[in-house]
Amino acid sequence: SASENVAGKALATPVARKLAKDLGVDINKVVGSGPNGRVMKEDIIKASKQPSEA
Amino acid sequence: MKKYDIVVLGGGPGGYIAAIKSSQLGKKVAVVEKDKLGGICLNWGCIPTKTLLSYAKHFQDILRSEDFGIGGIDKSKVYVDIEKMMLKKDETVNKLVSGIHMLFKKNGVDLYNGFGKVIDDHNLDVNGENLSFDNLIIATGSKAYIPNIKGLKESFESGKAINNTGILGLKDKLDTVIVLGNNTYAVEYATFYNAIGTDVTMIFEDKNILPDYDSELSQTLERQLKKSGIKLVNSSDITEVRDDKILVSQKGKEKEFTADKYVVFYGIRPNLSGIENLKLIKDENGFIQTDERLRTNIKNIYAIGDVNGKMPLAHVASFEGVVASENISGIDSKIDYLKIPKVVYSFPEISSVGLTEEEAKLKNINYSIGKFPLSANSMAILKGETSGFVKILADKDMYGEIIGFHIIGNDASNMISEAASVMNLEGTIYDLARVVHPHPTLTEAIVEASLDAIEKPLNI
Amino acid sequence: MKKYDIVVLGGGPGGYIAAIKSSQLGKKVAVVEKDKLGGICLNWGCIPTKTLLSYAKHFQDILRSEDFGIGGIDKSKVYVDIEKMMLKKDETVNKLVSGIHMLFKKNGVDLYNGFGKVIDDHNLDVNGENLSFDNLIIATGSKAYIPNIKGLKESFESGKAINNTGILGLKDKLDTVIVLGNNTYAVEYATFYNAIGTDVTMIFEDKNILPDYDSELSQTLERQLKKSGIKLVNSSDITEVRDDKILVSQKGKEKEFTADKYVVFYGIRPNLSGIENLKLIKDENGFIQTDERLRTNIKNIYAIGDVNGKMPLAHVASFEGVVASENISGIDSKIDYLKIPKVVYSFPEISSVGLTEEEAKLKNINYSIGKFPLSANSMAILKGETSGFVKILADKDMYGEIIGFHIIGNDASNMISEAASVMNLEGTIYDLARVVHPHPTLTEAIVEASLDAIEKPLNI
Ligand SMILES: Cc1cc2nc3c(=O)[nH]c(=O)nc-3n(C[C@H](O)[C@H](O)[C@H](O)COP(=O)(O)OP(=O)(O)OC[C@H]3O[C@@H](n4cnc5c(N)ncnc54)[C@H](O)[C@@H]3O)c2cc1C
Ligand SMILES: Cc1cc2nc3c(=O)[nH]c(=O)nc-3n(C[C@H](O)[C@H](O)[C@H](O)COP(=O)(O)OP(=O)(O)OC[C@H]3O[C@@H](n4cnc5c(N)ncnc54)[C@H](O)[C@@H]3O)c2cc1C
Repeated sequence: SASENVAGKALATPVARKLAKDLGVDINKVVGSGPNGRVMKEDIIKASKQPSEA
Repeated sequence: MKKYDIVVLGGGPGGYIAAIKSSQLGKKVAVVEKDKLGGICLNWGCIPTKTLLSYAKHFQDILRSEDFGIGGIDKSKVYVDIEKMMLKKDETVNKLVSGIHMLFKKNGVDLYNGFGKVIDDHNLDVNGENLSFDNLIIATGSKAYIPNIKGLKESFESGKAINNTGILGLKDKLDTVIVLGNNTYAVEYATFYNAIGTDVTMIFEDKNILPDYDSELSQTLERQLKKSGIKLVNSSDITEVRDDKILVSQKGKEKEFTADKYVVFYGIRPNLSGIENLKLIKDENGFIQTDERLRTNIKNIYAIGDVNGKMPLAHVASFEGVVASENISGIDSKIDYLKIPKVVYSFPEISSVGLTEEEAKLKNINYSIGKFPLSANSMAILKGETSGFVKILADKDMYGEIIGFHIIGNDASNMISEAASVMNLEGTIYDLARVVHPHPTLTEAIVEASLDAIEKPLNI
Repeated sequence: MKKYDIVVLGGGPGGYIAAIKSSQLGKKVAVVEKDKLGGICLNWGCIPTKTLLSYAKHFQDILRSEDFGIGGIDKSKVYVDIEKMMLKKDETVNKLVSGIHMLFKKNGVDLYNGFGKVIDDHNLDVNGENLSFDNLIIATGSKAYIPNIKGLKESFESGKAINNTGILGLKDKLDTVIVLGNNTYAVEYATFYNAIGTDVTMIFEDKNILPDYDSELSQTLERQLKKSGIKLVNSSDITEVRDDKILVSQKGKEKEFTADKYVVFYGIRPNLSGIENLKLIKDENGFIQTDERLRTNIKNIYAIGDVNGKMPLAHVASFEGVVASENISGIDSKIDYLKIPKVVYSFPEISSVGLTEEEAKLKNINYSIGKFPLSANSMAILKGETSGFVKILADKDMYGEIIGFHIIGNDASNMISEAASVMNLEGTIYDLARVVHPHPTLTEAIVEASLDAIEKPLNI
C-alpha cells in the first residue's frame, strides 16, 4: 500500500527521520511498513543493516 | 531607572507565560500589569465561564438523575444559587491568580503593578518609574467591541446591556435574557443561562450561529440549542436597543423582544492604551501586525495574544508568549495557527482544529471526509449523551494527511487534543485508523471516523 | 453442509468485529454464538460496569452539589435505586446487543445461535448442522478463575460469593461487601459499591492494588481509595472463606472479616469448551499461543481475544479480530501490544500505555521522566477534582521517543487516546511539548509533563 512519494517528502515518523539522518540512510529509498507506507523506526534500522543498493 | 532584558506589558495568559518562559531562558524580565494577573482569561473570561458552565452542567445532570437510577430528589425544589456560584467561582479564580504570583516569585520575574506607558523603543514608565528594556513584549489584550447600534451604548450605561464583566457581578438569577451576537461567548452564556432555567433568546445578523466553525457543526449545535429551549432569531438586523425592548428587522418583518438583561458579545478590538508612542503597523481594526515569530515591524518589539488578533484565545496567547521569548533568546521558533485547536463549551461542546470543509473547498484541496455519529458510540450511549459526531478531513494528495478535525459532543474539549497532536505529527487518517483506542470511550469514534474516510467504519 | 471462507467461534467483541471486518474484505463469514452477541464485554463486563460506575459518579456529584452552588437537595434523602439502575443498564446493553444484530444483517454475516463444536481443522458442528470452513477464528473468550482457597467454591455455590454475573442479578443495595482480589475489576466494583454508600473492604495477597500498573499510580490510587473510605487489607493470605466470615492471615496475625457479600475477582482462564479436538499449543494456564498476526500453530486457525490471554481487553480483542481477518485476506498486518492503552474506571480513573517505570528499569532503558500534577491544572481545579497526575517516560537514546504514558485522574480514560496516537506515530516528548492544547482542559497537563521531561514545566 506504499503511496507515491509526494513532493519529495517521505511519509515517516519523527523518530524514523532522525534515525535515518544519524544512520546515513536515504529515507526516500526506504519502503515503509507503517500505515499507508509510512516509514517507521524499524524500517530505518533494517535498511541500515542492509548493503545500500544505489 | 531599572534595566531589563525583556519587559512584558500585560500579565494575561500571553504576558505571564512569556515572562516565565523568558526567565527560564535566562533573561531578566519584568511584567507590568495595571489590574490583576491572569488578565481577562482568569478573571473575567475562560475560567469564570467554564466554572459556571461546569456548575450548570451538574445542575442539568441532577435534573435527569432518575435516568441514572438515583431517587430522592425533588426536582421542583432544586435551585441554582447564583451568589454562591459566584463565590465558588471567585475561590477558583483567586487560587489561580495567586498561583501566578507564586510562579513569578519562583522564576524571579519582577512584577510592577500599574499602568505601563511606553515612552519609546527602549523605555517604559510605570508609576513614575522608568524601566528600560532591550526587548518589549506587548501583551495588552483586548476589549469588547461595541458596534454602532442605536441605543446600545446607552443600554450598557444604564446596566441593561452587560457582557462578561457585568454578568459576573450579578447576584440574582435572571428570568429572561436576550443574547446579542453569534460567536463562542454568546453561545456559551446562552448555554449557561438556558441550563440554569433562564429563558434565552439569541438574536444575530448572520445565518449561522458559529460562522467560524464548520457549518455542519454550527447547524447541529443550532438544532441542539433549539431543542434545549433557546430561541434563535437569525438573519436579523437590530434596529434599536432600548431598555424596554429590542427592535429587530428579520427578512423585512419588524419584531420586538424584551428581557431582564441583554447579554452582548460582538467580538473584540485590541487594547492599545499605553503604546500610543510606538509606530506599529496595525490592521484596519487596530490589531498589531505580527509574523509567525510574533515580531512587529519594530525590531525589538513583539506582540502576542489578543492584541494581534490572530486567534484570540488564551492557549494561543500563551504559546505566542513562548515563541516570542524563544526568538528573543535566539531560538528560532514559529507558530502554525492551522494546528491549534479551539473549543466552544456549549452543551454539547464543539471543538475544532485545522480547516473546515468550506475552507478546504475554497482552497481546492482534494479531500476525503470521515464521519461517525456519537449515537453509535457505546460510551455516549451509556452516558445518555449521544448527540454529536466526529468529522475528519484528509488531504488525498498528501498521503491522507489530516487537515481538519471537528467534534461536536460531550467532552469534545478533551478529545480535540488528540487531533492536535496527530496533526502536529503530520499524521494521516491511515495512521489514526490503526490506533487502538480503549473501550468504552468516546474517543473510539475518532477511529471509526478515520475508517469511514478510508473505507468503512466497523460499528455502524 | 454449509461452506464458509471463515467461521468465527464466539460473538464477543473479538468475534463480532472479526466477522464484520472479514465480510467487509469480501469473505463469506459465519459467527457461532451459544449465548448473547457481545460476549462478556457487552452483557456482563465493560458496558454494565461502566454504566454502573457512571451512575455512581453522578450520585457522588449530587452529594457535593453545594460545591457547585446548587441548593434544594436533601442529602439524607438522596438514594440509589439498584433495581432501577439495573433496568437502565439493561436498556443500554439491549440497545448495543441489538446493534450488533443489525450490523450482522447489514454486512451479510450469518449468525448461528448454538454451541459450536469443532470437529476438525475444517469442520464445525452447531445444532446438528455442519459448517465447513477454510479458516477458523477462535474467539471463545474466558471465564473467571477461582483459585483453590478453602471454602471459596462452596461460597459461590451458596451465593455468598459473587462475581460480575452475580452482581448484576442483585436487586438490593448491600450494606457491606468484601472484595477479594487486586486487579481492574476488583477495584472498579470496590469503587462502585463505595460510591453508592456500601461499606467496602478489599483483601488481597500482594502489596500493591494494581500490580500491572506503574507502582506510583497504584500507590496513588490506594491512597485515594482509602481516603474515600475503602478499607484495604493487603499482603494477606486468605485462609478460609466461610459464609459467616473470611479468615485471613496478615503478616502472621490472624484476622476475621464479615460482610453481606463477597465480590471475587481473581483474573481469568481461557474458555476452551468446543475446541477440544484441535491440537493447539497452549501456555501453562491453557491460553492458546498466538503470534503477532494472531496465528495459532494450526495454519488456517487464528485465536483472538481473551482466549489467547495476551491482553484480555475488549478493544484488544476487536483489533485482534481486524488483524486476523486481514491476514486471512492476504493483507499482512500485526499487533503491537506496547502501543495499546488500558483503563481502570476507578475514581479517579487510571489509564496507561506502554512501559511502566519498573519495566523501563528492568529493560535497562535510558529514560527520562516528565510529570505534572492535576492540582496545578485549571480545569481540574475548577471542577474540584485535582487528585492525580500525568507521567511520561521517554527513551533518551531514541530521540526522546515516548515509551510509557500513565495518567491518574478524572477523565484519564479519554485522555490516554492522545498518548496512544502519539506513540503509534513514534512521537517524542519534544513533539508533544510543542502541541498547543486548548485552555482550559485537563489535557494541558500532558504538555506540561512533556516540558518537565525536557526542561521545566511552565505552570508549576
Ligand atoms: C467570556 C470570555 C470567555 C473566554 N473563554 C475562553 C476560553 O475558554 N478559552 C480560551 O482560550 N480563551 C477564552 N477567552 C479569550 C481569552 O480570555 C483571551 O484570548 C486571553 O485572555 C488573551 O490573553 P492576553 O494575554 O492576550 O490578554 P488579556 O487576558 O486581555 O490580558 C491583558 C492584560 O494586560 C493588562 N494591560 C493592558 N494594557 C496595559 C497597560 N498599558 N499597562 C498595564 N497593564 C496593561 C490588562 O490589565 C490585562 O490584565 C474568553 C474570553 C471571554 C471574553
Ligand atoms: C467485570 C468486567 C469488566 C470489564 N470491563 C472492561 C472494560 O471496561 N474494557 C475492556 O476493554 N474490557 C473489559 N473487560 C474485559 C472484556 O470483557 C473482555 O476482554 C472481552 O469480553 C473479551 O472479548 P472476547 O470476544 O475475547 O470474549 P467474550 O466477550 O468472552 O466472548 C466470547 C463469546 O464466545 C461464546 N462462546 C464461547 N465458546 C463458545 C462455543 N463453543 N460455541 C459458541 N459460542 C461460544 C461465549 O458465549 C461468548 O459470548 C471486563 C471484564 C469483566 C469481567
